[in-house]
Formats: sequence, C-alpha cells, structure tokens
Amino acid sequence: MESALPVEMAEQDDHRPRIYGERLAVMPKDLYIPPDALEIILESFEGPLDLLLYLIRKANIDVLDIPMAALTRQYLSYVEAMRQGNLELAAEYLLMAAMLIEIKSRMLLPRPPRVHEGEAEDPRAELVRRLLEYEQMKAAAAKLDAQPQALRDYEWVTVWIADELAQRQPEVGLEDLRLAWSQLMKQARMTQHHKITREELSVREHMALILRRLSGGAFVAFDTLFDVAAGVPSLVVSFLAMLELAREQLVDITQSAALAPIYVKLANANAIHP
Amino acid sequence: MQTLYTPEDYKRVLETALLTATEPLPLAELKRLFDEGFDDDTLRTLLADLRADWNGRGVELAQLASGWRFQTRPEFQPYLDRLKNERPPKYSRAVMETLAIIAYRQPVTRGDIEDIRGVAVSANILKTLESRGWIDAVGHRDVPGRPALYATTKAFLDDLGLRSLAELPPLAEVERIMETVDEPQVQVQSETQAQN
Amino acid sequence: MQTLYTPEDYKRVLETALLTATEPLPLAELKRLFDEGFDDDTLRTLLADLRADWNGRGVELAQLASGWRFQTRPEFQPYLDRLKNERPPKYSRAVMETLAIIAYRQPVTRGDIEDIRGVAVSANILKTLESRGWIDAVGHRDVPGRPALYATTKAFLDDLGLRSLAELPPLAEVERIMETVDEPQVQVQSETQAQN
Repeated sequence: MESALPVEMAEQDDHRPRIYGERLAVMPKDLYIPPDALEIILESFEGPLDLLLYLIRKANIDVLDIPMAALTRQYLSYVEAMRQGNLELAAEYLLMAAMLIEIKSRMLLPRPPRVHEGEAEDPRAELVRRLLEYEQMKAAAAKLDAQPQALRDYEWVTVWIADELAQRQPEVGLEDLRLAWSQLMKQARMTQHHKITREELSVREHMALILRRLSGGAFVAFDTLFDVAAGVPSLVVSFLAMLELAREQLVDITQSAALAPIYVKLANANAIHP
Repeated sequence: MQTLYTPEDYKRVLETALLTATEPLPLAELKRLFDEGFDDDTLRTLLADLRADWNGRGVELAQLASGWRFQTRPEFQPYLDRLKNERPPKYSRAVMETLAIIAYRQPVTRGDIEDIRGVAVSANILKTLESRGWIDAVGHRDVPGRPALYATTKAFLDDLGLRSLAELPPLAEVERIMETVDEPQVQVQSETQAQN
Repeated sequence: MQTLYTPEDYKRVLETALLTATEPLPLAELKRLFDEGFDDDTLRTLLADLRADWNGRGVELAQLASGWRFQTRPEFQPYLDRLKNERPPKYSRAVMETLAIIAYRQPVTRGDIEDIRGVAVSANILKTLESRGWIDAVGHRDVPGRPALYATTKAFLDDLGLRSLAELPPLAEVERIMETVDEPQVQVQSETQAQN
C-alpha cells in the first residue's frame, strides 16, 4: 500500500473539533471528551466509519492488523460518552459498536483449521474492506473538491447577443403561398358563394406595374407605359392589363384627337393635361 | 491571484469581467475590480483601448446608458441564427391567405380580400405585410370611399426568389377546382408558358 | 452576412458563436455555422488555433464533455469575486462524498451509497446534487422497492472541466492491500483500471 495515503489523508481532513470557536490543538489523546465538545466532535465525523478511520490513523495502527480490543474499547468509550451526554445516538454508531464487539469475540475463539484452498477468513476482513473503501471514497471526494469547479473557481463566458431581442421575421416559401391559396379555393368551392375568375397572373402583375407608374397622379403618355424591348408576349400582356384597368375604371385613358398621343392617368387623380 | 502591473494586465481583468457579466457594468462597478482606486478617466482610457483591441472581431465592447458590455456585431447574426434551435415564427393563416390573394389577384382592395376570404380583414394583417415590405398601396379604386389597391412589391419577389409573378406556383390542382366554379381559361396556360 | 475566405474569418465566426453560447457547443453544432461542410479535423485545427489565440488572456477555450466553451481562468477568480454579491455554494463533506461515490461507482442506489459511507444519506444531499444538474436517476435496480440508480451527468463533467469519466482524478490504490486481507478483489482492480 502507498505509505503516503494515510499521511496525506490525515492532513487533508481536519477533524480537530472547535470548542467555543477555538480549534483544539490536538484531539484528546486518552479520548477524554470535554462534555461541551461531544456533540461537536460527533458532528465533525461523517459517521462510524469516519470515526474509526480517525482512531486508527491517529494511533498509527496498521489497518491490516487492527488490535480489535483497543479499537473497540476506544470506540465504545466514545459511544458511552455520547450516551451519557444524552445525545441522540445515531443508529449507525450503535450498529458499528455491535459489529466491533462481534469481531472482537470471534477473534478470541480458536481459529478454525485451514480449509483446503481457501484461507480462513479473518473476522476483521469485512471491516477492513469497508474502512478502506470508505477511505478511498473520502480521498476521492477531497480530490473532486480540489478540482476547479465552475462558478466557484471560474466563470462561464456569456456575451450578449445584440440581436437576440430583435423580432425574427417569419419565413415564407412558395409552398406556403400555394397552400394558402388552395385553402382559399377549397373554401370558395364549398361555399360556392364567391365567383372567382381565373385571370392571367402576368396581367395582374402588369396592372400593378402600370398603377405604380401612374402613382404620381400625372398624365403619362400611353406608349411610354409599354416596354417594347420586353418582347411581344410582354406587350400583349401589358395591353391586356391596360384594358383591364380601364374596364375596372382604375385609369382614365384620353386622346384629344384622332391619331393624337394617348395619355393615361389614375382615375380620379386631379392632374393637369400635359 | 496575479499581480497587475501594466495597462495590459488591467485590460485583461476588465475584459474577463466584462466577458462574464450578465448585464452592463457601470464604471463604479468596474472600479471595484482594482485596489488601485482608478479615476473615471483612467478607466475610460483602458476601456477605449480595450474596445480598439476588439476591432474587426465578431464581438464589440459597447457603452450603453447602464454601463459597458460585450455584445455581438449584427453582421455575425446570420451565423448565430444557424445555431438557434427554435423554429422560426410563422405567419397566421389569415396573413398567408391575404398575401396569397394579393399576390394572385393584384391589385386588390381590402374589400376584394374580404369578399374572397369571406371574413373581415383586420388592419393589422395588412400592416404586417406592409411593414415587411411585401405589399404596398399602388392606387385607389374609383368607388365611394376610394379604397386603396394593394399589390405585391419587388421585395416580395426577391424574398421568395422569384423573377416575376408568373413564377408563382401554377396551382395546377387548384385550377381543376376552379374550373368547376368558373369557365375554363385555356388561353391562360399558353400565355404563362410564353412568359417562361 | 459577410463572406468568409480565410481561416481567420472562420475563427472569428467560431469565436463569436462560442463567446455567446450559454452551453458547451459540440463539433456537430459548430459545423452548422458554415456552408462549407468542414470535417471534424479541420474544425479541430481551427479550434486549437483559436485556443492558442487566447493564450495569456483571462479567458480560455476549454474542451469539455459536451463540447467547447469559453471559461475564465481560475487565476482571475479573485478579481471576479469582487463583483459578486454572494459566495458560491461550498458543498459539505457529506455531499462531496456522495458525489464521489456516484462518480466512481455509478450507477449506484442510495443503499449502495449508505453501505459505503456507513451512514444514512439524506434526501437533501441527493436533491442538492440533482438540482445542480450533476447527477440524475438513470434507471431502477430490479430488487424489491426498485430503488433508483444514480449516475453523474455531462453537466457534472463540464462543471469540473472534464471531458469524460476517465479524466476523474485517479483513485488512491487500496486494492493491493485488500487482496492480502480479503479474498482477491480482481473485480475492484479492473474497475479502477477501466476508470484510469
């Protein structure tokens, strides 16, 4: 076993109890416990295993060869002191006392003869196993506690996202649009209430384009509203759009004389003839 | 605890405190970091210096009314958005239907939209689409009340990746429904093709 | 949205994402920042490079169990503590021993912990660790009462700066002694090795 272990652990843990706020320089050697300190001493241990380990390590006893009589006597004197102090004695401490007495009595009995392969079980084996496992975990706990720990020994970095509160705009795709429209159409078919005429989209688009061009309210020359370079289909659609605008009385189309320039303006716009 | 000697040392401490703070830190708070009892001007000089160090990064040191804090630059937002798990917000069905009507039937008045949808269209719906820059009023219909005529904008086409309205989904299966409602419009199809 | 060309550009985006993240970001998540479809090695090189950029600062880029995250260096904590109004919780020995048993012996029931510690484990101790997000119940042991089996979480590893349980501080060697006193504890040894 690593000889460093017990020393290291004895240094790690400070079980020296405080009495009236003062830390005792040494634990009472003969286990004399000042009555006032009893509860504090008890509290400074995590349980009977912790107390036993302390007794063993303090007395520099080899864990593998525990003098059961001495250890049990020391332990029981603690328990007795607790009992006399009318402290509510945790069941674990009493259970451990019973276990120590049992081990001690078994060791007084003659050893059973060695069975073939297996060695005779030392009555202390289970206690030693538990003590060592606890000691191992106690050391592990101390090491974990020594590990740099977030929020205690360091902080997480969190930079403000400037746009976090800015409203995110919904995304709309063509499929969403198609879906919305088909829902409308289904509704329309069900009610049969509204006659919906199917018109060429591009005509509608050109109607909007023309209205946008006329939005100043002024008369605009008819031929400037057509983009000859866009090709024949576009011209046809533009023309259809113009007719539709006129039909819907959205535009006024005027011509002062035959073959004179034709002008278009928004219906109801009070514009002056150029 | 390291001992601080140079302005760089002080800046490192300021930077570390500001990078971990969950809210803007005022000068008075930042002073508490140091034993040296800096005056405001010294601290401001250090902060200005620190801000300059962060030039060209995705994060900047900003001075707000309530103090100083690090925050992201807007140019990096699109990247940060990619890590967001929450689904992007969606427009309500009413908004989408209104948008569809304006897109397919433009120019239309609010009354036209209400006729087609069969329900009243709240001003909020149109405002939502207007503030998005997707529709605007292109004129008025010459009827009593002179209602505004709405049409979709160039921004709408851009945002949906379209070159023209002719590229809107052709509504093939919807057309069949419509034909039972309306008269067949054979001519329409060939024109659409001519545009493509 | 800026276009990215150089490794420096990519590092700026990585840095910005990591500085603003509220939890560690795994490689898979960081990949989503870029259209380029980087492989793990490329990304790791960029991250290693970025970590080197932060050498000597108060903040470091740490690789944790759940991913990468910026955190302050412990040497700067005394300064940061000056801005804190409350001290962080210091866990009692009972809590730390319970945590150690769960970390090194997981999955364990409350009964297992009590066996090792030799005392009753109060519900508060487990609640403290659960509410910190360091342990959770991962199942039940199939014995009467079906006690919950506890294990440590990724958050536990993250908060202790570990990438995996294998990085836990090694256990003090006791198994050799145990062999001499007890029946050979082969199982203990292999378990300890598995954790180292």
